Amino acid sequence: IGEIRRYLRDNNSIRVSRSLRDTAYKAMKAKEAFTNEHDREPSMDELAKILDIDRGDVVMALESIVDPVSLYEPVFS
Amino acid sequence: MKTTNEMHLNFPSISANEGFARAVVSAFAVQLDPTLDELCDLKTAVSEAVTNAIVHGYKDTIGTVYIDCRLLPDNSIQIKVRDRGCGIENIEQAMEPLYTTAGDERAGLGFAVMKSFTDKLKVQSRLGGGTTVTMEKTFSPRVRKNG
Amino acid sequence: MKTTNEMHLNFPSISANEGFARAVVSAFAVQLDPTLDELCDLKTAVSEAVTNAIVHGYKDTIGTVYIDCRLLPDNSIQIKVRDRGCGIENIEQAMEPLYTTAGDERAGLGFAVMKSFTDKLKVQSRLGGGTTVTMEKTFSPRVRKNG
Ligand SMILES: Nc1ncnc2c1ncn2[C@@H]1O[C@H](COP(=O)(O)OP(=O)(O)O)[C@@H](O)[C@H]1O
Ligand SMILES: Nc1ncnc2c1ncn2[C@@H]1O[C@H](COP(=O)(O)OP(=O)(O)O)[C@@H](O)[C@H]1O
Ligand SMILES: [Mg+2]
Ligand SMILES: [Mg+2]
Repeated sequence: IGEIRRYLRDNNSIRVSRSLRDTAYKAMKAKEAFTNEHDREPSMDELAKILDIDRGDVVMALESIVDPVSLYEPVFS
Repeated sequence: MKTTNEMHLNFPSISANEGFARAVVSAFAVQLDPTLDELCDLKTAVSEAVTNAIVHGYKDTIGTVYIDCRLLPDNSIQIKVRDRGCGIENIEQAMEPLYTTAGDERAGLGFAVMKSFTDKLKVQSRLGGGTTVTMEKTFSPRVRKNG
Repeated sequence: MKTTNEMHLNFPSISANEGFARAVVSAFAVQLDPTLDELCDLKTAVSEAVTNAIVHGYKDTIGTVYIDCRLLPDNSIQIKVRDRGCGIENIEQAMEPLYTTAGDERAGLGFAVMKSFTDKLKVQSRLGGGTTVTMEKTFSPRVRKNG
Protein backbone atom coordinates (compact mmCIF):
# COMPACT_ATOMS: atom_id res chain seq x y z
CA ILE A 1 0.00 0.00 0.00
CA GLY A 2 2.85 2.32 0.83
CA GLU A 3 4.25 1.73 -2.60
CA ILE A 4 0.94 2.43 -4.31
CA ARG A 5 0.54 5.60 -2.35
CA ARG A 6 4.02 6.69 -3.33
CA TYR A 7 3.29 5.89 -6.94
CA LEU A 8 0.11 7.96 -6.90
CA ARG A 9 1.89 10.75 -5.14
CA ASP A 10 4.74 10.79 -7.63
CA ASN A 11 2.48 10.76 -10.61
CA ASN A 12 -0.59 12.71 -9.67
CA SER A 13 0.43 15.27 -7.12
CA ILE A 14 0.67 18.82 -8.23
CA ARG A 15 4.05 20.36 -7.71
CA VAL A 16 3.98 23.36 -5.44
CA SER A 17 5.84 25.41 -7.99
CA ARG A 18 3.04 24.91 -10.49
CA SER A 19 0.10 25.42 -8.19
CA LEU A 20 1.64 28.52 -6.67
CA ARG A 21 1.46 30.26 -9.98
CA ASP A 22 -2.22 29.39 -10.29
CA THR A 23 -2.85 30.78 -6.82
CA ALA A 24 -0.92 33.93 -7.61
CA TYR A 25 -2.95 34.36 -10.77
CA LYS A 26 -6.18 34.00 -8.79
CA ALA A 27 -4.88 36.46 -6.21
CA MET A 28 -4.17 39.09 -8.84
CA LYS A 29 -7.62 38.62 -10.35
CA ALA A 30 -9.27 38.81 -6.92
CA LYS A 31 -7.35 41.98 -6.14
CA GLU A 32 -8.50 43.53 -9.43
CA ALA A 33 -12.14 42.60 -8.78
CA PHE A 34 -12.05 43.86 -5.20
CA THR A 35 -10.46 47.15 -6.22
CA ASN A 36 -13.10 47.72 -8.89
CA GLU A 37 -15.91 47.01 -6.47
CA HIS A 38 -14.67 48.83 -3.36
CA ASP A 39 -12.59 51.57 -4.87
CA ARG A 40 -9.63 50.61 -2.71
CA GLU A 41 -7.16 47.80 -2.57
CA PRO A 42 -7.82 44.73 -0.47
CA SER A 43 -5.51 44.06 2.43
CA MET A 44 -3.63 40.78 2.50
CA ASP A 45 -6.04 39.35 5.06
CA GLU A 46 -9.02 40.31 2.93
CA LEU A 47 -7.35 38.72 -0.07
CA ALA A 48 -6.63 35.52 1.87
CA LYS A 49 -10.26 35.40 2.96
CA ILE A 50 -11.58 35.87 -0.58
CA LEU A 51 -9.33 33.09 -1.86
CA ASP A 52 -10.08 30.98 1.21
CA ILE A 53 -6.43 30.12 1.81
CA ASP A 54 -3.90 30.72 4.54
CA ARG A 55 -2.34 34.18 4.29
CA GLY A 56 1.10 32.57 4.45
CA ASP A 57 0.16 30.69 1.32
CA VAL A 58 -0.91 33.88 -0.42
CA VAL A 59 2.48 35.34 0.41
CA MET A 60 4.22 32.27 -0.97
CA ALA A 61 2.12 32.27 -4.11
CA LEU A 62 2.91 35.89 -4.82
CA GLU A 63 6.55 35.07 -4.23
CA SER A 64 6.46 32.55 -7.05
CA ILE A 65 5.97 35.38 -9.49
CA VAL A 66 8.74 37.70 -8.49
CA ASP A 67 7.18 40.71 -10.14
CA PRO A 68 3.38 40.54 -10.23
CA VAL A 69 3.42 42.81 -13.26
CA SER A 70 5.05 40.12 -15.34
CA LEU A 71 2.17 37.79 -14.62
CA TYR A 72 -0.35 40.46 -15.24
CA GLU A 73 0.80 41.64 -18.62
CA PRO A 74 0.53 38.57 -20.81
CA VAL A 75 -2.92 37.89 -19.41
CA PHE A 76 -4.53 41.29 -19.55
CA SER A 77 -2.82 43.16 -22.33
CA MET B 1 25.90 14.51 4.40
CA LYS B 2 26.89 17.88 3.00
CA THR B 3 24.43 20.68 3.57
CA THR B 4 23.48 22.50 0.37
CA ASN B 5 21.67 25.34 2.06
CA GLU B 6 20.61 26.25 5.55
CA MET B 7 18.76 28.85 7.56
CA HIS B 8 18.42 29.74 11.21
CA LEU B 9 15.44 31.55 12.63
CA ASN B 10 14.27 32.60 16.06
CA PHE B 11 11.25 34.43 17.41
CA PRO B 12 9.35 34.91 20.68
CA SER B 13 6.95 32.15 21.75
CA ILE B 14 3.72 33.95 20.91
CA SER B 15 0.98 32.20 19.00
CA ALA B 16 1.06 34.74 16.14
CA ASN B 17 4.35 33.12 15.17
CA GLU B 18 2.95 29.62 14.62
CA GLY B 19 1.70 30.54 11.17
CA PHE B 20 4.84 32.53 10.49
CA ALA B 21 7.10 29.58 11.33
CA ARG B 22 5.07 27.36 9.05
CA ALA B 23 5.34 29.86 6.20
CA VAL B 24 9.11 30.23 6.64
CA VAL B 25 9.75 26.50 6.61
CA SER B 26 7.65 26.06 3.51
CA ALA B 27 9.31 29.00 1.77
CA PHE B 28 12.62 27.29 2.45
CA ALA B 29 11.51 23.77 1.55
CA VAL B 30 10.07 24.96 -1.74
CA GLN B 31 13.63 24.99 -3.14
CA LEU B 32 13.40 21.20 -3.24
CA ASP B 33 10.32 21.45 -5.43
CA PRO B 34 8.04 19.28 -3.28
CA THR B 35 4.49 18.40 -4.16
CA LEU B 36 1.65 20.21 -2.44
CA ASP B 37 0.90 17.14 -0.33
CA GLU B 38 4.50 16.76 0.77
CA LEU B 39 4.70 20.41 1.71
CA CYS B 40 1.42 20.23 3.58
CA ASP B 41 2.65 17.27 5.62
CA LEU B 42 5.84 19.11 6.46
CA LYS B 43 3.99 22.24 7.51
CA THR B 44 1.68 20.25 9.74
CA ALA B 45 4.61 18.54 11.45
CA VAL B 46 6.41 21.86 11.97
CA SER B 47 3.23 23.41 13.35
CA GLU B 48 2.95 20.70 15.97
CA ALA B 49 6.55 21.10 17.06
CA VAL B 50 6.34 24.90 17.25
CA THR B 51 3.01 24.78 19.09
CA ASN B 52 4.53 22.40 21.64
CA ALA B 53 7.47 24.74 22.23
CA ILE B 54 5.06 27.63 22.77
CA VAL B 55 2.34 25.98 24.85
CA HIS B 56 4.30 23.31 26.74
CA GLY B 57 7.94 24.40 26.66
CA TYR B 58 7.34 27.99 27.70
CA LYS B 59 3.87 27.45 29.18
CA ASP B 60 3.01 30.70 31.00
CA THR B 61 6.19 32.52 30.02
CA ILE B 62 7.50 34.03 26.80
CA GLY B 63 10.75 32.52 25.61
CA THR B 64 12.61 32.19 22.32
CA VAL B 65 11.83 29.46 19.79
CA TYR B 66 14.69 28.45 17.48
CA ILE B 67 14.31 26.82 14.09
CA ASP B 68 17.28 25.42 12.18
CA CYS B 69 16.77 24.04 8.68
CA ARG B 70 19.19 22.26 6.41
CA LEU B 71 18.74 21.01 2.88
CA LEU B 72 20.63 17.82 2.12
CA PRO B 73 21.76 16.77 -1.37
CA ASP B 74 19.42 13.76 -1.45
CA ASN B 75 16.43 16.09 -1.75
CA SER B 76 15.65 16.00 1.93
CA ILE B 77 15.21 18.62 4.59
CA GLN B 78 16.20 18.51 8.24
CA ILE B 79 14.34 20.74 10.66
CA LYS B 80 15.20 21.36 14.28
CA VAL B 81 12.69 23.10 16.53
CA ARG B 82 14.26 24.07 19.84
CA ASP B 83 13.12 25.71 23.01
CA ARG B 84 14.84 26.44 26.30
CA GLY B 85 11.70 25.82 28.26
CA CYS B 86 10.72 23.38 30.98
CA GLY B 87 11.85 20.19 29.23
CA ILE B 88 10.14 16.79 29.17
CA GLU B 89 10.52 14.40 32.09
CA ASN B 90 9.70 11.17 30.26
CA ILE B 91 10.18 11.44 26.51
CA GLU B 92 8.90 7.95 25.68
CA GLN B 93 5.69 8.57 27.56
CA ALA B 94 5.26 12.03 26.04
CA MET B 95 5.53 10.54 22.54
CA GLU B 96 2.78 8.01 23.11
CA PRO B 97 -0.32 8.81 21.08
CA LEU B 98 -3.05 10.42 23.19
CA TYR B 99 -0.66 11.22 26.04
CA THR B 100 -0.98 14.85 27.08
CA THR B 101 -0.32 16.88 30.19
CA ALA B 102 -2.81 19.52 29.07
CA GLY B 103 -5.97 17.75 30.17
CA ASP B 104 -8.95 18.21 27.87
CA GLU B 105 -7.43 21.09 25.95
CA ARG B 106 -5.11 19.06 23.73
CA ALA B 107 -5.47 15.75 21.96
CA GLY B 108 -2.03 14.35 22.73
CA LEU B 109 -1.43 13.62 19.06
CA GLY B 110 1.32 16.13 18.30
CA PHE B 111 4.22 13.71 18.33
CA ALA B 112 2.16 11.08 16.51
CA VAL B 113 1.50 13.58 13.73
CA MET B 114 5.17 14.61 13.55
CA LYS B 115 6.15 10.95 13.32
CA SER B 116 3.72 10.00 10.59
CA PHE B 117 4.21 13.16 8.49
CA THR B 118 8.00 13.00 8.37
CA ASP B 119 10.55 10.26 7.68
CA LYS B 120 12.56 10.65 10.85
CA LEU B 121 11.79 12.11 14.26
CA LYS B 122 14.15 12.56 17.19
CA VAL B 123 13.29 14.20 20.50
CA GLN B 124 15.94 15.34 22.95
CA SER B 125 15.03 17.03 26.20
CA ARG B 126 16.41 17.94 29.59
CA LEU B 127 14.20 18.87 32.50
CA GLY B 128 14.65 22.59 33.04
CA GLY B 129 16.94 22.80 30.02
CA GLY B 130 14.56 22.67 27.09
CA THR B 131 13.57 20.45 24.20
CA THR B 132 14.89 19.87 20.69
CA VAL B 133 12.75 18.11 18.08
CA THR B 134 14.60 17.03 14.94
CA MET B 135 12.62 15.98 11.88
CA GLU B 136 13.76 14.83 8.47
CA LYS B 137 11.76 14.48 5.33
CA THR B 138 12.79 13.38 1.85
CA PHE B 139 10.82 14.70 -1.10
CA SER B 140 10.04 12.62 -4.15
CA PRO B 141 12.25 13.43 -7.11
CA ARG B 142 10.59 15.51 -9.78
CA VAL B 143 8.92 13.47 -12.50
CA ARG B 144 9.93 14.66 -15.94
CA LYS B 145 7.15 15.55 -18.29
CA ASN B 146 7.34 13.50 -21.51
CA GLY B 147 10.21 11.66 -19.92
CA MET C 1 8.92 52.28 20.82
CA LYS C 2 7.95 48.90 22.25
CA THR C 3 8.39 45.96 19.92
CA THR C 4 5.25 43.86 19.54
CA ASN C 5 6.89 40.99 17.70
CA GLU C 6 10.28 40.25 16.25
CA MET C 7 12.23 37.65 14.33
CA HIS C 8 15.86 37.00 13.56
CA LEU C 9 17.03 35.07 10.55
CA ASN C 10 20.35 34.16 9.02
CA PHE C 11 21.44 32.19 5.96
CA PRO C 12 24.46 31.79 3.67
CA SER C 13 24.98 34.41 0.97
CA ILE C 14 23.89 32.33 -1.99
CA SER C 15 21.52 33.73 -4.56
CA ALA C 16 18.91 31.03 -3.92
CA ASN C 17 18.26 32.83 -0.65
CA GLU C 18 17.28 36.16 -2.18
CA GLY C 19 13.78 34.94 -2.87
CA PHE C 20 13.66 33.13 0.45
CA ALA C 21 14.57 36.27 2.40
CA ARG C 22 11.89 38.21 0.57
CA ALA C 23 9.32 35.53 1.37
CA VAL C 24 10.24 35.47 5.06
CA VAL C 25 10.00 39.22 5.44
CA SER C 26 6.64 39.29 3.74
CA ALA C 27 5.35 36.36 5.79
CA PHE C 28 6.32 38.38 8.87
CA ALA C 29 5.03 41.73 7.64
CA VAL C 30 1.68 40.22 6.69
CA GLN C 31 0.76 40.32 10.40
CA LEU C 32 0.31 44.06 9.95
CA ASP C 33 -2.22 43.34 7.22
CA PRO C 34 -0.69 45.51 4.49
CA THR C 35 -2.07 45.82 0.98
CA LEU C 36 -0.45 43.85 -1.78
CA ASP C 37 1.22 46.98 -3.13
CA GLU C 38 2.66 47.92 0.25
CA LEU C 39 3.98 44.41 0.67
CA CYS C 40 5.43 44.46 -2.83
CA ASP C 41 7.30 47.70 -2.13
CA LEU C 42 8.71 46.26 1.07
CA LYS C 43 9.81 43.09 -0.67
CA THR C 44 11.52 45.03 -3.42
CA ALA C 45 13.46 47.09 -0.86
CA VAL C 46 14.47 43.97 1.07
CA SER C 47 15.55 42.27 -2.14
CA GLU C 48 17.88 45.12 -2.97
CA ALA C 49 19.46 45.07 0.48
CA VAL C 50 19.91 41.29 0.48
CA THR C 51 21.29 41.28 -3.06
CA ASN C 52 23.81 43.93 -2.07
CA ALA C 53 24.96 41.87 0.91
CA ILE C 54 25.40 38.85 -1.35
CA VAL C 55 26.98 40.42 -4.43
CA HIS C 56 28.89 43.36 -2.92
CA GLY C 57 29.37 42.54 0.76
CA TYR C 58 30.59 39.00 0.24
CA LYS C 59 31.56 39.35 -3.43
CA ASP C 60 33.50 36.18 -4.29
CA THR C 61 33.09 34.58 -0.88
CA ILE C 62 30.19 32.96 0.95
CA GLY C 63 29.31 34.62 4.23
CA THR C 64 26.30 34.87 6.48
CA VAL C 65 23.48 37.36 5.87
CA TYR C 66 21.48 38.43 8.95
CA ILE C 67 17.95 39.80 8.93
CA ASP C 68 16.34 41.27 12.03
CA CYS C 69 12.71 42.36 11.89
CA ARG C 70 10.62 44.18 14.48
CA LEU C 71 6.99 45.14 14.42
CA LEU C 72 6.23 48.42 16.17
CA PRO C 73 2.85 49.31 17.67
CA ASP C 74 2.22 52.12 15.15
CA ASN C 75 1.72 49.53 12.39
CA SER C 76 5.26 49.81 11.13
CA ILE C 77 8.04 47.35 10.55
CA GLN C 78 11.76 47.80 11.01
CA ILE C 79 14.09 45.59 9.00
CA LYS C 80 17.84 45.29 9.41
CA VAL C 81 19.87 43.52 6.73
CA ARG C 82 23.41 42.90 7.92
CA ASP C 83 26.54 41.40 6.45
CA ARG C 84 30.06 41.03 7.77
CA GLY C 85 31.54 41.53 4.35
CA CYS C 86 33.90 44.09 2.84
CA GLY C 87 32.07 47.22 3.97
CA ILE C 88 31.55 50.47 2.06
CA GLU C 89 34.29 53.08 1.88
CA ASN C 90 32.12 56.11 1.10
CA ILE C 91 28.49 55.61 2.09
CA GLU C 92 27.24 58.92 0.69
CA GLN C 93 28.72 58.20 -2.68
CA ALA C 94 27.43 54.60 -2.65
CA MET C 95 23.91 55.87 -2.02
CA GLU C 96 23.91 58.21 -4.99
CA PRO C 97 21.55 57.01 -7.72
CA LEU C 98 23.40 55.34 -10.61
CA TYR C 99 26.60 54.93 -8.58
CA THR C 100 27.85 51.38 -8.80
CA THR C 101 31.17 49.61 -8.41
CA ALA C 102 29.95 46.73 -10.53
CA GLY C 103 30.48 48.32 -13.94
CA ASP C 104 27.85 47.48 -16.54
CA GLU C 105 26.39 44.58 -14.58
CA ARG C 106 24.35 46.63 -12.12
CA ALA C 107 22.29 49.77 -12.46
CA GLY C 108 23.40 51.49 -9.25
CA LEU C 109 19.77 52.01 -8.21
CA GLY C 110 19.60 49.67 -5.22
CA PHE C 111 19.81 52.32 -2.52
CA ALA C 112 17.53 54.64 -4.50
CA VAL C 113 14.91 51.90 -4.60
CA MET C 114 15.28 51.17 -0.87
CA LYS C 115 14.89 54.85 -0.14
CA SER C 116 11.81 55.40 -2.24
CA PHE C 117 10.04 52.16 -1.26
CA THR C 118 10.40 52.62 2.49
CA ASP C 119 9.84 55.51 4.91
CA LYS C 120 13.26 55.50 6.52
CA LEU C 121 16.65 54.23 5.41
CA LYS C 122 19.88 54.16 7.37
CA VAL C 123 23.16 52.69 6.17
CA GLN C 124 26.02 51.92 8.53
CA SER C 125 29.26 50.40 7.32
CA ARG C 126 32.85 49.84 8.28
CA LEU C 127 35.52 48.95 5.76
CA GLY C 128 36.41 45.32 6.38
CA GLY C 129 33.73 45.07 9.06
CA GLY C 130 30.51 44.82 7.11
CA THR C 131 27.35 46.75 6.38
CA THR C 132 24.01 47.20 8.12
CA VAL C 133 21.02 48.59 6.25
CA THR C 134 18.06 49.59 8.43
CA MET C 135 14.71 50.27 6.81
CA GLU C 136 11.38 51.27 8.30
CA LYS C 137 7.98 51.24 6.71
CA THR C 138 4.60 52.17 8.13
CA PHE C 139 1.54 50.54 6.63
CA SER C 140 -1.65 52.47 6.14
CA PRO C 141 -4.22 51.75 8.81
CA ARG C 142 -7.00 49.55 7.50
CA VAL C 143 -10.16 51.14 6.28
CA ARG C 144 -12.97 49.61 8.29
CA LYS C 145 -15.73 47.99 6.33
CA ASN C 146 -19.03 49.81 6.83
CA GLY C 147 -17.11 52.23 8.95
N1 LIG D 1 8.56 21.43 23.77
C1 LIG D 1 8.02 20.79 24.85
N2 LIG D 1 8.37 21.17 26.11
C2 LIG D 1 7.83 20.55 27.18
N3 LIG D 1 6.94 19.53 27.11
C3 LIG D 1 6.56 19.11 25.90
C4 LIG D 1 7.07 19.71 24.71
N4 LIG D 1 6.52 19.08 23.65
C5 LIG D 1 5.71 18.14 24.15
N5 LIG D 1 5.72 18.14 25.51
C6 LIG D 1 4.97 17.22 26.40
O1 LIG D 1 4.58 16.09 25.65
C7 LIG D 1 3.17 15.92 25.69
C8 LIG D 1 2.66 15.34 24.40
O2 LIG D 1 2.82 16.23 23.33
P1 LIG D 1 1.89 16.12 22.04
O3 LIG D 1 1.99 14.72 21.51
O4 LIG D 1 2.22 17.23 21.10
O5 LIG D 1 0.43 16.29 22.63
P2 LIG D 1 -0.29 17.63 23.15
O6 LIG D 1 0.49 18.82 22.70
O7 LIG D 1 -1.64 17.56 22.51
O8 LIG D 1 -0.32 17.52 24.64
C9 LIG D 1 2.62 17.30 26.03
O9 LIG D 1 1.36 17.24 26.65
C10 LIG D 1 3.71 17.85 26.95
O10 LIG D 1 3.55 17.37 28.26
N1 LIG E 1 26.37 45.38 1.55
C1 LIG E 1 27.30 46.04 0.83
N2 LIG E 1 28.62 45.78 1.03
C2 LIG E 1 29.56 46.43 0.31
N3 LIG E 1 29.30 47.36 -0.62
C3 LIG E 1 28.01 47.67 -0.87
C4 LIG E 1 26.96 47.03 -0.16
N4 LIG E 1 25.79 47.53 -0.60
C5 LIG E 1 26.11 48.45 -1.53
N5 LIG E 1 27.45 48.54 -1.71
C6 LIG E 1 28.16 49.46 -2.63
O1 LIG E 1 27.27 50.50 -3.00
C7 LIG E 1 27.13 50.56 -4.41
C8 LIG E 1 25.73 51.01 -4.79
O2 LIG E 1 24.77 50.04 -4.40
P1 LIG E 1 23.38 50.00 -5.16
O3 LIG E 1 22.75 51.36 -5.09
O4 LIG E 1 22.58 48.88 -4.65
O5 LIG E 1 23.77 49.76 -6.67
P2 LIG E 1 24.30 48.42 -7.37
O6 LIG E 1 24.05 47.27 -6.45
O7 LIG E 1 23.49 48.33 -8.62
O8 LIG E 1 25.76 48.62 -7.62
C9 LIG E 1 27.48 49.17 -4.89
O9 LIG E 1 27.94 49.17 -6.23
C10 LIG E 1 28.59 48.77 -3.91
O10 LIG E 1 29.83 49.32 -4.29
MG1 LIG F 1 1.23 19.15 20.85
MG1 LIG G 1 22.35 46.87 -5.44
